[in-house]
Amino acid sequence: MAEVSVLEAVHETLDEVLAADERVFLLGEDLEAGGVFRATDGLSAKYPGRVLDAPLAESSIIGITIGAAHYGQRPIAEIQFADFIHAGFDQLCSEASRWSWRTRGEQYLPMVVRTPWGGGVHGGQHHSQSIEAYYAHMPGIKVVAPSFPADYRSLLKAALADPNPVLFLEHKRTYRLIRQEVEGAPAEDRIGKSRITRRGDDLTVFAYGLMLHESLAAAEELAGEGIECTVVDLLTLNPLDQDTILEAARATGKVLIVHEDTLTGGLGGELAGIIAEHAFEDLDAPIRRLAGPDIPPMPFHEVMESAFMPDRTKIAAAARDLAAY
Amino acid sequence: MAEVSVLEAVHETLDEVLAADERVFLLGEDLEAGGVFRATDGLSAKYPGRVLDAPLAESSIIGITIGAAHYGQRPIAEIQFADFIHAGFDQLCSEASRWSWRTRGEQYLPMVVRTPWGGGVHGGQHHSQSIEAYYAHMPGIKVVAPSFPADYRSLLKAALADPNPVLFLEHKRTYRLIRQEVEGAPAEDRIGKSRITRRGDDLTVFAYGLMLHESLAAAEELAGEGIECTVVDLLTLNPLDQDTILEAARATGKVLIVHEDTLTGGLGGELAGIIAEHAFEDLDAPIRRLAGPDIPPMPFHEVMESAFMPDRTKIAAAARDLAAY
Amino acid sequence: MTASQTRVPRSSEMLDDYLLSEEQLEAMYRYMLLSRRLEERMMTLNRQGRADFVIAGAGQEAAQVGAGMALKAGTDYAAPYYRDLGVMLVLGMTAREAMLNALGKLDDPNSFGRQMPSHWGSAKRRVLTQSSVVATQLVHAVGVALGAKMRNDPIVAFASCGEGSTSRGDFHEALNFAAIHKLPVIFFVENNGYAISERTEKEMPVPHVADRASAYGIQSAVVDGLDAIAVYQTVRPAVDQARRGAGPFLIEAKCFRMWAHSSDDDHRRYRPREELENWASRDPIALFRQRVEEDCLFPPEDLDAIESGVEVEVRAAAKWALDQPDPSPDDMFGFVYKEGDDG
Amino acid sequence: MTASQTRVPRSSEMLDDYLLSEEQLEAMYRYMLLSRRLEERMMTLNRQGRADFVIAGAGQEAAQVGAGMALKAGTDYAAPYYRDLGVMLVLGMTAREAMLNALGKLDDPNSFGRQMPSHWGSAKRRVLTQSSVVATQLVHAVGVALGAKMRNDPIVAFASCGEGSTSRGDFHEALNFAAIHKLPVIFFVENNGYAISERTEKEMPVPHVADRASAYGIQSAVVDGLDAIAVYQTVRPAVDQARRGAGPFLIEAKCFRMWAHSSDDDHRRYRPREELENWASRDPIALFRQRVEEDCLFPPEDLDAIESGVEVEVRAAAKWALDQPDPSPDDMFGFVYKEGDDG
Ligand SMILES: Cc1ncc(C[n+]2csc(CCOP(=O)(O)OP(=O)(O)O)c2C)c(N)n1
Ligand SMILES: Cc1ncc(C[n+]2csc(CCOP(=O)(O)OP(=O)(O)O)c2C)c(N)n1
Ligand SMILES: [Mg+2]
Ligand SMILES: [Mg+2]
Repeated sequence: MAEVSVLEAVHETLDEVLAADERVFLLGEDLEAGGVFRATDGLSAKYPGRVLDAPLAESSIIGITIGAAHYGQRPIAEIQFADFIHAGFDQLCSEASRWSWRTRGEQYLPMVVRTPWGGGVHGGQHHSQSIEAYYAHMPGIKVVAPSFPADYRSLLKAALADPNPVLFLEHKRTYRLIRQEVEGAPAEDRIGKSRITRRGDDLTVFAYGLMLHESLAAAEELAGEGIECTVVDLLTLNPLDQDTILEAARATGKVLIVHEDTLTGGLGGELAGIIAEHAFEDLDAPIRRLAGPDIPPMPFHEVMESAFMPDRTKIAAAARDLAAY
Repeated sequence: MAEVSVLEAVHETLDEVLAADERVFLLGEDLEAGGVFRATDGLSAKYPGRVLDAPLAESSIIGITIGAAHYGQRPIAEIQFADFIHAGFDQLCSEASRWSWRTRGEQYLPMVVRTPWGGGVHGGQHHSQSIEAYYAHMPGIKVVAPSFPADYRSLLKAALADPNPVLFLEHKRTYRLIRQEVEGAPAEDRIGKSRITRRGDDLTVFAYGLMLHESLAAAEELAGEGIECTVVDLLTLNPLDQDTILEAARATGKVLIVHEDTLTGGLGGELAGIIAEHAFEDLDAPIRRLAGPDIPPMPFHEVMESAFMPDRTKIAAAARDLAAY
Repeated sequence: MTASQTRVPRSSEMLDDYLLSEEQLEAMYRYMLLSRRLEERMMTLNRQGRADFVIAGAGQEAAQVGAGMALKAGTDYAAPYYRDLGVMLVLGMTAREAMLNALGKLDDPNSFGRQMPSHWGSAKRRVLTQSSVVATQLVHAVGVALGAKMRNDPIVAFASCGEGSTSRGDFHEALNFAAIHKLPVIFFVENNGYAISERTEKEMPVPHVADRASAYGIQSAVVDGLDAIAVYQTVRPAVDQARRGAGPFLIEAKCFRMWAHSSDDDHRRYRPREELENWASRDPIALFRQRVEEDCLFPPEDLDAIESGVEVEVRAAAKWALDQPDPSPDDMFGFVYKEGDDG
Repeated sequence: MTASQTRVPRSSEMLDDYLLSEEQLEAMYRYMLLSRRLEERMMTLNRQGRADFVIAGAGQEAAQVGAGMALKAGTDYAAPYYRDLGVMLVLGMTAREAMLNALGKLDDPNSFGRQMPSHWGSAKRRVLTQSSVVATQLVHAVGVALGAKMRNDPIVAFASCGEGSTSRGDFHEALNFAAIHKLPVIFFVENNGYAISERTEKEMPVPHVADRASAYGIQSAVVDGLDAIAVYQTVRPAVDQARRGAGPFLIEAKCFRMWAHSSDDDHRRYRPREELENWASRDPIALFRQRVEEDCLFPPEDLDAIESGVEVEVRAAAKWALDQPDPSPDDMFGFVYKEGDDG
């Protein structure tokens, strides 16, 4: 079997779900021409009238998706870059996240919002951001951020089958970078589950997206030095899989949390909070966070950009320190 | 000297700063008639042309404030309820927070956005929210949330003197509830400082806004039982006063963080993360968080509303447990 | 009004199609009255400390009931705003339900005590759940209409708001998209001259909300919102046109807010007394009664009977609702996420 | 165009006031050419792997330079958008600075390598720092104008964007506020027919962006964006009017995007070849040269001299800029918050 890239996984899954269910449609900027990352290439010709170019207006892209999902369609919105979702914050926070709760489930929104996030592409402030922490703080929204192509496939389908608004985060740097032989590969199809991707006794690394791959690379390197890491692919960022998180933290007693989002207020704080409350007695060292520094993300010039981003070298260094604690 | 309520403190400070500096003006909904909470009562007559009613459009209220501050005025925007700031998220996150950074300080924004936040007023979903965690995650924005009238006065002035965008959070339940003899009262006038309001050896409680008052009341009650609490009034939520936070955490080794915002992704996670990383060796117990439950905030009916909100009783109970750990 | 704005054609032929039957006129009167009496009772409950919050449509009943009656209840989708008790009654909400809602009771079908009163929602009546954030619902209605158009489902989506709410970006984005895709959406703006304390001139630089339609090349109309029949005769053809694929329609009903913004507001602070006095003679419900009486459509006794019927109903509904269960603390949990798969 | 839209009066008298001097015409040509040659060089650097990203105004130079020259450089405030290299040059940016910006160099005065290229900003030239988020800058310009009006400062705030960007809520909110307060803002829309791959009809239901002015009761104009002189003669009186307190003005320049959206885009995927071929004969710079030559305003040698001067300048600027220092890792720190107090 051929390997599949993250982008191919997304593309073929969109193709499949459009074929499988007439209610599915795509709405976003430049989708008819294939999308700026080519994730919808060829789909508008193949599914006439079901791949819609939206005007350049993110609040309405989200809001119209809400209305169409309420009506009974299965819309998949695309926000061209996660950085531009901010204008839709109100529609997601005030409306989508609460539709079910405020009607005790009588009304609900089977909708997906896909968006490319993350840095490492020389995209500067507005084409590189991590937005997950904002939405991981909204009860009622599910946030999914896979790392491997096989999970992209299964979780995008799960997102579509879910009767709740799902923010589906696609790390843009991995679109073409990460490839996987998907047949036989582990594929999580339940939203809300994290996966222990690698087991080791010395410390536990939590990551997602590009950072998961960097963490695995660091773990590989450290193994050569005799330091064995457990690596957790979080997969779902809201709601968090507290059981797996605690199990993995307890297993080693040393925790390193990695994200490229800025440190303060990032998801790492919540993970640390959960662990420091519920796995305190098993901790053998300070909970360490490795994250983007607290500057407006992200600098453009590649020298500063790579200084901003955590990577395998920085992860390995932090892990070494922690292992030695 | 007469006591002053939080609302009076805000009102008289606005009056003072309007009088002191011609560049200061107020922009927001219904301000000319005095504002829905009466915070601008009489000011439009007293300062003609400097208290402006804005159209009902929050993105532009923030965006125009940005432009006016850039120009050199000293605008103070009011968002009628914090819950309605979400449409201005993009302007705050993508623009205001980065103005200085992306020009290396050549351009900057001496602007203040005031907004009433918090629950306990039967305001339901959209008149009760805690929004601080979103903005505490934005490097470049300062977030201030005082608890006592004297601090409201000094920190509102400090916010106006600050060359950066300051989100000034006024807990609406405390507007008339909390009164203080302000002469001689401690008044923090530096943004970025937290205050240890009470010292005790058994555990440390972190809080802000209404919850600070509830925490102090709980501490009072616990003192009667022989449990002595250190209580920290955070005052500034971004950037956090890491030194004071760590000092207070280390002093007792037991930490209880209280906020009415929903638990997951709330500011408590970040505080726990800081403490679990930098004060780990001094911790004697799990870091405990007491917060609103993970449901879309906040239920309307008072029975559910009070079940949602932490209060002195719940704080005292959690503190007792922690003290006994 | 600019050239691109049109009133709905009013040829006599056309009007014939939209004449109201005796039953409809009766219903119109009944709904308006029911709305008013319910709100009066809610205000009383508020002053008695038994209802936390009231936001009312008093003065706007003719607009609401006239517009609501132009819809196919149970078929068309509605995203009404907080003042639209009149619309909700036409769409089937009962007096009892309205009272449950006003009291935040557990059985309130709108939000089960989870939201503030007047935040409507009903799956079975096709009313989208509403938040307090004004104008977001306009965009949702567009989404509903888009879905329906994709499925060739001949429904219309009705969305209403106040004139102040048209200042928000979401208004622009909603009309823009609906116009590009020629979607069956009726944007119904109840212009009561105020956004809380702000007069219209603080909110917009043009005299009529309907002037905004030209930016989207869509049809618009201005109608006297104190005249329920005129409202119906304006909205109904717009609904029919939209249903036939003619695209969205923006209708502005010139209304009057009789009371303060809400039970938390005191409008004497910002409204001249004469304004309220001048308008008092133009209560839309009284005007309706006067007109049907003058036209001898109903004997006064019939109208009196409606009035006393409504009064009995409202009193009974309030009494009943007060005895219904309040939510318990645990009722706040559940349904954060909808369980199961989407079907 | 609707009735409420007016072209700027074009009486011969009026035109006289806005006739361009020889120096100005020369400058116009020079700026347009400089913009084009700079962008061509940037594209080459991009293909050589030496510039990460280029987003260009090629084809829109006449609109940009014509509009830019209508402003008082250093006095008026500008919030231009990413394509507006032409505006920036008129406002004083040098070829060297443009190259520093394109290369993300430490000394780029726009953002010191912190932002992507073409995200303009200059305190001393009164250019507001720009993000990638389209249309936000329109609101900022309104804020500047509000501040200036409060201080009786006779400046004008100029804000530009593409036609696609007018779909966003911020466009509506900006024009609405500016119109209510009659603020001196020039909203300048460079309509190049595309928002990345989306044609105008996907973005808006009316033929002209200028049609949107009627929703705000403000003046508007449509101008041939390939004709720098016409653009100047349209924008200049609007600027003067605004400066005198007549309120905001919406100007739509009909333009043509000669290249793909950016260096990351391949427009052959969505643009018919003939479209590009048809337009090739309408390069605004060539048109300008043709016109001034036909009118015998300049001997061809003068124009040739300008051309070769620009070429030398661009080559030298690129060479120089490539040798300038890159940021070091630590240059990302600092200025998250402005230090000191506001003064
Ligand atoms: C986005 C947002 N901002 C502010 C408010 C607070 N608020 C509630 S109603 C209202 C005025 C609305 O005026 P209008 O749209 O004219 O409707 P009316 O109440 O007059 O019927 C305001 C400002 C809100 N609900 N939503
Ligand atoms: C809010 C936002 N959404 C999406 C984008 C991505 N994007 C960049 S330019 C562009 C098209 C802009 O089109 P238009 O306004 O016509 O300007 P043009 O590029 O044609 O000059 C888009 C969608 C963005 N920058 N900002
Ligand atoms: Mg109104
Ligand atoms: Mg364009």
